[in-house]
Amino acid sequence: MNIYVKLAYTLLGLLIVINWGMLMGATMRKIGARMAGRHGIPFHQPWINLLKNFSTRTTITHGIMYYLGPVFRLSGGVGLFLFMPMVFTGAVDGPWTNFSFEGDLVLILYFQVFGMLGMALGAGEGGHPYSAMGIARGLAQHAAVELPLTLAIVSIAIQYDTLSIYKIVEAQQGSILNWVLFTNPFAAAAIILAMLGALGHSPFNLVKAPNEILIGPATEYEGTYLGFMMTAGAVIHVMEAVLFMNLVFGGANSWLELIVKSFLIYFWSVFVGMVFPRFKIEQSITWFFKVPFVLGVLAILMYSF
Amino acid sequence: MVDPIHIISSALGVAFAIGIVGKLGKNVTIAVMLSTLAFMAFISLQWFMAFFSGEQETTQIFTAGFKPPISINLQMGFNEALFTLLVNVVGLLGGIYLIDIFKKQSKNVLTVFLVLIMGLNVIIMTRDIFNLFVFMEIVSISIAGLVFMDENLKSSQAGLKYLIATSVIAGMLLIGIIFAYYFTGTLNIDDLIATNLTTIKGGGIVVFLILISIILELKPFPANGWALDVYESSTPGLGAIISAAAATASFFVLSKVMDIAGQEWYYYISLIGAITFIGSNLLGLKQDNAKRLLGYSSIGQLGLLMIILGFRDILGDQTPYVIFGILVSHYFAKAGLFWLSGIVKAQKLTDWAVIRKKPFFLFLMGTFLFALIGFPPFPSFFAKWTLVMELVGSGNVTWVIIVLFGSMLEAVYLFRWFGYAIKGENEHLEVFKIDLHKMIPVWIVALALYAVGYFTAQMTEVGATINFIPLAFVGVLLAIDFLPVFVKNTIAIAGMLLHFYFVYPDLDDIRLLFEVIFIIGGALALIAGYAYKGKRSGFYPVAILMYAGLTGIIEASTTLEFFYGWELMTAGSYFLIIRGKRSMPHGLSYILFSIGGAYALLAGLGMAHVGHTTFGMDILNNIQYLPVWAYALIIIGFLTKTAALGLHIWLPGAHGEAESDVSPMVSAILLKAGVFGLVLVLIGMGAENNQYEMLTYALGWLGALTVILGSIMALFQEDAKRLLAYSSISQLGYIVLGLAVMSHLGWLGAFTYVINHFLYKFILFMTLGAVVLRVGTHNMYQMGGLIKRMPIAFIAVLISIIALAGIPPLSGFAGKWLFYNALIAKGWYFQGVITFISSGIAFLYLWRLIHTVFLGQLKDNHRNVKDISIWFSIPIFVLLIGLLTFSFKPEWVLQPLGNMIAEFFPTGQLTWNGGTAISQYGYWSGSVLGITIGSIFMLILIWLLVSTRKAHKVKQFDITYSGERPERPETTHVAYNVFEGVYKAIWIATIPLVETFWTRVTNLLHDTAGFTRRLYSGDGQSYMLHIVVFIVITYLVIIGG
Amino acid sequence: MIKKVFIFVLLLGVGSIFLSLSDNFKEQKELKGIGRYYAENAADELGAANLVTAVVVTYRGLDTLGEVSILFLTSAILGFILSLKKTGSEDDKQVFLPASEILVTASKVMIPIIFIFGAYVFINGHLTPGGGFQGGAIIASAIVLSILAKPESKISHSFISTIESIAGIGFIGAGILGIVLASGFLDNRIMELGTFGTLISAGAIPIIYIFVGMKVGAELTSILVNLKETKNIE
Amino acid sequence: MIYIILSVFLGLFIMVMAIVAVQTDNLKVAIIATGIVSLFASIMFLIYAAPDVAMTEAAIGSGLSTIIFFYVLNKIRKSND
Amino acid sequence: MQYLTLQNIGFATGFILILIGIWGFLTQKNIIKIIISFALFDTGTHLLLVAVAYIKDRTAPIIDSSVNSANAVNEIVDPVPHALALTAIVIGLGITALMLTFTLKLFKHKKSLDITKYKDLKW
Repeated sequence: MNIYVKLAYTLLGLLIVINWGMLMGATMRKIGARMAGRHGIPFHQPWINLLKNFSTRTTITHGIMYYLGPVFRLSGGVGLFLFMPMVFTGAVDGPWTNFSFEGDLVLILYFQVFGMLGMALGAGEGGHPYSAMGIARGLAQHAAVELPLTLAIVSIAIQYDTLSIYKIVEAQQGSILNWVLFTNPFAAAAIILAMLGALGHSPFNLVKAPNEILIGPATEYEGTYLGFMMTAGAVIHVMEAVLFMNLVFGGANSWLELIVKSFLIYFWSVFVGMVFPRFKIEQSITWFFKVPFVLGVLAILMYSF
Repeated sequence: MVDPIHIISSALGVAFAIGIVGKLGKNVTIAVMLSTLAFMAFISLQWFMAFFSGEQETTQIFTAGFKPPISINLQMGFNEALFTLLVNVVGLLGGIYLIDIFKKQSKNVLTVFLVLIMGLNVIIMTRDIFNLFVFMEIVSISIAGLVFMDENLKSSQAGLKYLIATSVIAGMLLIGIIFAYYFTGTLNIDDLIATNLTTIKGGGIVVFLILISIILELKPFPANGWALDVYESSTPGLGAIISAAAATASFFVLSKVMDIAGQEWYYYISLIGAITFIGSNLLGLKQDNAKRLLGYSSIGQLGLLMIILGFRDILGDQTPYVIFGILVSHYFAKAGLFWLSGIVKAQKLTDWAVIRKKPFFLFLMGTFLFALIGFPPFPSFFAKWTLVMELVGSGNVTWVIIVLFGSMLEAVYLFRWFGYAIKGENEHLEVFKIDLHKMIPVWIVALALYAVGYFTAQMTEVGATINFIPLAFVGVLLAIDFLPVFVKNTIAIAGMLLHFYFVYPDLDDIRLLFEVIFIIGGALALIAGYAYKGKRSGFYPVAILMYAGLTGIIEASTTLEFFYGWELMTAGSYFLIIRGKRSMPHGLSYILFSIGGAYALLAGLGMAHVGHTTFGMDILNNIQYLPVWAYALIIIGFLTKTAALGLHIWLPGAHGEAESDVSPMVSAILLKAGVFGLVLVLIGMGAENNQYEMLTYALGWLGALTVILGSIMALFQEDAKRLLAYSSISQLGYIVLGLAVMSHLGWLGAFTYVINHFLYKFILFMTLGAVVLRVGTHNMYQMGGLIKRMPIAFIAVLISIIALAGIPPLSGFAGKWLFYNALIAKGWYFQGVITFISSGIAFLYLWRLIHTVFLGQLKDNHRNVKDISIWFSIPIFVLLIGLLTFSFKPEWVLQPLGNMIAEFFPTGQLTWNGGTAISQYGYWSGSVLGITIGSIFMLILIWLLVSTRKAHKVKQFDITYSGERPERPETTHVAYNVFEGVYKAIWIATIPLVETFWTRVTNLLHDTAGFTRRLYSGDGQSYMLHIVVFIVITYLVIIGG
Repeated sequence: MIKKVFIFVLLLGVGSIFLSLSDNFKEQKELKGIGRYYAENAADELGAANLVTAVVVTYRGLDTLGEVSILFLTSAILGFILSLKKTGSEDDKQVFLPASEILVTASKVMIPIIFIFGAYVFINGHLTPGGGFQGGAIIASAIVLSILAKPESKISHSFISTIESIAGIGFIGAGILGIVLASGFLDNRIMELGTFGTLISAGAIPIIYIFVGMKVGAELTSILVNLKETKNIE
Repeated sequence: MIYIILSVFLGLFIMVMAIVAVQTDNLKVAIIATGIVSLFASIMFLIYAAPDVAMTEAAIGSGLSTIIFFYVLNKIRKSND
Repeated sequence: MQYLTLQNIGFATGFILILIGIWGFLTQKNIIKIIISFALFDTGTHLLLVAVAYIKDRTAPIIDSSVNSANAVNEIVDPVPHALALTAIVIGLGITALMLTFTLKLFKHKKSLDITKYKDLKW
């Protein structure tokens, strides 16, 4: 495929993902509010926020890293999108596969960190003492989530003898019974549990801790910086859902399927968050060392012999 | 030539004449005595040279003109010439050393001294056993008398105990001699050997009595309290004579007389030697008195010599060489150390810190200690090497273990002592004064050690190939140590580059890679040295010593050369490490682990040599004798350098506390030596060989566990350099794991890691080191906000941590990617998961590092701190460029690496499509990644910069802050203990099991030593009891009850 | 007590070593080895009637040299150990009780006789029992007597050591002459062997024994004098 | 035969004296007993046809040694008073 | 009775004297007594030497009127051990004298002859 055509497809895809991400975020907050008996925000609130932020006139800066933080974050989000095959069309070089090297799992997993690094360092430059605390928690939880996640992913990689997301999705085509959810239930279970942590809703939302510590990266930034951060947040949320969708739920054959599946995946974490209270950081870490970990180990054992 | 009998006649004649000559005055008398000693030494030397040239044959000197056994005869052969030379030289030097005491004391002391040396000569030369008895009595009496040169409560006791004990021993010997004559009718040793006494009924007992007495003269453990007391209490000049001359002579007597016994005794001699060697070195652990420590060490060395003597049938032609090497090192080193102790006048080990007030004393002391332990280029190194080779070759692995274990114990206390000298508190100690006549002998023996070491190496075929030029360069740097840093640094760098220029054409790819890391990397690291002012005394010789070792292992064509380089490197790096302010205990554990590892390596190389006639490095490819064990030992040896889990406890302290520009050397460069060794040995094991699968499997798990635990430990460090040190442990774990995979991809990953770790750990340690130099603390919570003051350092750290964490697009990712591909292909899934988790953890500690040091609030006292020194920045930026190149054009490095590895692992190579690497599981391209991410990054950055071009710069304190009441100073820094929550979750992984294990081992040894040494109650009577018990027990064991 | 029992058991062990030393304690009937050789040849070779002397002075002359050296060492060591703190204590003279009249008178007569007897013993060493050591010891006992008789008398250290030196050098010199004139160190055949059984016979043996006697006498005297002159311990 | 009986007696006496020398608490007695042991040993030497040794043992072993012992004992005694 | 020869009596006396000597220096605390034990030990070895030399019904190794010089081999006892004994006796004297001197020196420091009091050097 011509590189320019590909670039056009990619930009279009990015646009879809950003908007879907914002909409999904608003929807989830609405759902959350309704379940708590509140009215909640309007669906278009994210767009308003974005516009407001990009048009702020007064901006501040703390230093180099203050600039680099959002840049890292957004690059991380966009990069994740670029390296992820979005919609399965049956061709390796299909329109929605972006620049993904067939979606190399190692690349995706490591690149996730790129954005986090930016957020962490950017907030650090602000010099607010509590930003360090929030970041430490976030990174620690991320590391803990990766334990069951990696186990499961390795199991899937063994199962299909590949590290390519494209090939994994390809192998799940045909019937719903070909989904990893059914062919490798332990791995799927481990991933589904790990998802809760990765998406960062209650009980794993101490990182953001909206009710307790009203600070963290989000309060350090305003204006264009915050706009970038929010955009990046939208992209990253969608991309994580898409990752799980590709790994476990058979991928998507169309944008619609992608939207539905990612919504459901995202909703799952919100749903759990409604039910369970927030964990302390050591609780959430040890939680991943228990059931999800065992499931992950079982998944590998199942396919390694 | 002068008849050897004149050694006796001149010595005794002068000794007798001193009664008259003494009237001419003290100085004349001393001059006469010293010239007599010189004359004696001259006679021995003359004979020695004659024998050495090979023209002279062994001659017999018949006293009274009758052939033996009618009258007493003396023998002068090569051995006798050598041993009398040793005795007479130390006698002469010792005499010079003792001049001040001689002047103070009565002239009788001179005669006693002269007679002592004469007696030692006779017991070496005589071939008559009763004559031997008489002159052994002369020796004991004169030693006991000379103890009183420095008369005090302690020396009087020691002298009496010594005399009593030697009399008991002599009595036993006399009984043996009486009955030897009774049974055979001769007193001549050669005749006694010929009659084969052990076949006569009762003759066995005669042999027993004679031998046990002579063995007792060698102070076997534990019947040796009497000798230790003399070592401790007598004047050091005498200690030197006893340890160097008397012990040497007694040892020769044993070797001469043991032929009477025949071969069944050899084993027991070795056994007694082993007990002595282990026992006295064990007790040495608890010593805090320097001279007594030397005593224990002397006795231990004699034990080692006895072991060797017992194996002389097995060692065959090599026996003289081995004995010579060990004996001569012991001889020079012990004499030197005793003399030093007399100059320094420090009783307690800790008081030796005073030696630092005269720095060249450290050189002397180091020379002696390293010679004792068996480091190159000293003779003991070559002797120990040959010994182990031969012992393993004959299947006596147990004995190798005994020898190495005992040597290890000895190294422990000697290095602890050395540590006190280098690092101990010396403010309160008074500086000692140096007498010229005391210094001359010390310098002579120190230089002689080097010279003899060189000749020892030349004596063997394999040793003659060793390249001593790098070592000579160390000597040059030592000689110009008084010059300013700038000059020395330039010379050092130039020397290294020149060396590289000459060496590199001959190297194959793997060696070239490591040589570049070692030498070019080393030269880069040295550039930072320009930042130092003044002389930086002692830095350059030791740094170059380490590099000499490193290049030595690269250029090694034989296993001996390899081991030689390995030991040089260990010594050099030890000295480098202990230069740090608080690095003394860590330096000790470093050197101990290194020596332990080196011994494992030595044993392994010995096993590798079995069945081969040469020592070429290719014997590693085909080990025939217990190959699994041999490889395991060699690997363990290398793992101590790569700080694998269980052998890592030295690293954090050693790297963390080293000087700023030393840390990169010992971390980024030195650790690769272990990797290089592993590469060699794994190549030797072969890719296809199934019998080593267990070994590589275990190695793989070890690597994986090292990775995770290293990371976890790094997480909880408050000290920036320790954090990096633990990170190094973890990174080296990756390399070990990658190599253990034994596939093309695994090795490619491992090599990528080798390069990467070199690049980013060099940058990180260098930068952090430079920062530490500026801010004056290692503790991260005492830093913060330094990005404002040190943007250059920040950029360097940022880029290298991105690489270290394996975040695309930087080069760390290349390693990770290759790694997981290799692991999944191998089927090592859990190891893969573990390493993956640990890279998550790595990200945690790296974030903490950069955040705590550079971000957050700037500390008040750092408000005016400058950015890192330009001299530190140069190497940092050179390597940053390298890092970025490697990141964006990985194919430039990975393709040649792949071709190199294909030689050993032809299957499973990466396929390259332009810059895209394709494996079985996926593909990836460094440049595409770089361009993609880079362009997005730049795009967004530009957008942001444009849109916030008018951004208002916020001042430091313009923030909201809801405070928390601090309890301790460090808690005011929010990043202090920032991973508390994580700790609560995974504290279980941070239990220092390994450290506890090694502590337990150490405590066990110390407790055993503490308990055992109660034997030496100080009661002269119990010493006699020990002797009698020793005799009876040995009797029961050997002859049987 | 337990310790003594232990030591007793230990002694049994040592005893058993001794017991197994002789094969079955048969009497020996014949001379063997070098003993036999000496009995056959020593008289002819060395011309000494007393074979023990022949062995001591010539065949095993090096032992004798060592032996002399041991006494020499002893006296030298005693000399320097006991003189270590003698300096400065010269002021407080030792007080001696006067010896009894009988002893004093008898010693005047006896001492020369003992001296002559000692000299006789070592000069005739090659003919009759005795020799340098015995003679020396006898001379030393004369000194003991004189010390007992006159406790306050001082015997010149310098004199003793000169005698000792001269005798020692003489001994060594005779030994070296053996290399030059005869076939080895301490060979007595540097002089004519003379008529067997007469005083002037056996080559240099009498000469050597004179040196030995003088030397041993001087050494033993020096030991005794040194011990005597040590200050009492206060 | 007479020599045998004599030497048995001498031997027994020597042993008794030796035990006395070792076990007595009186140093003077011990020294004298040692001297007697030497003296009787020198008589035994005569029986064993060793006149040279006998002379030496008598002069040195039982003579001079004992004197030296007493000298030293004397020095020590005096300071004990 | 066949074992009751002069030589064996000499051996027995010598050995027992040596054992008594060893017993003495292992049990007695007084330094002088220890030295005495050594003297006994020494005397024991001298006895052994002389007994070794002895041959039944022979005379001293001096060739005088009573010994036929041609037949000396069959008439005299072994001269060698006698020579050794001479040496040993003199050496014994030297050592005894030295030990006593050392004792004197030691006594100056602590005014005690008990060897167990002198334990300043240990371990």
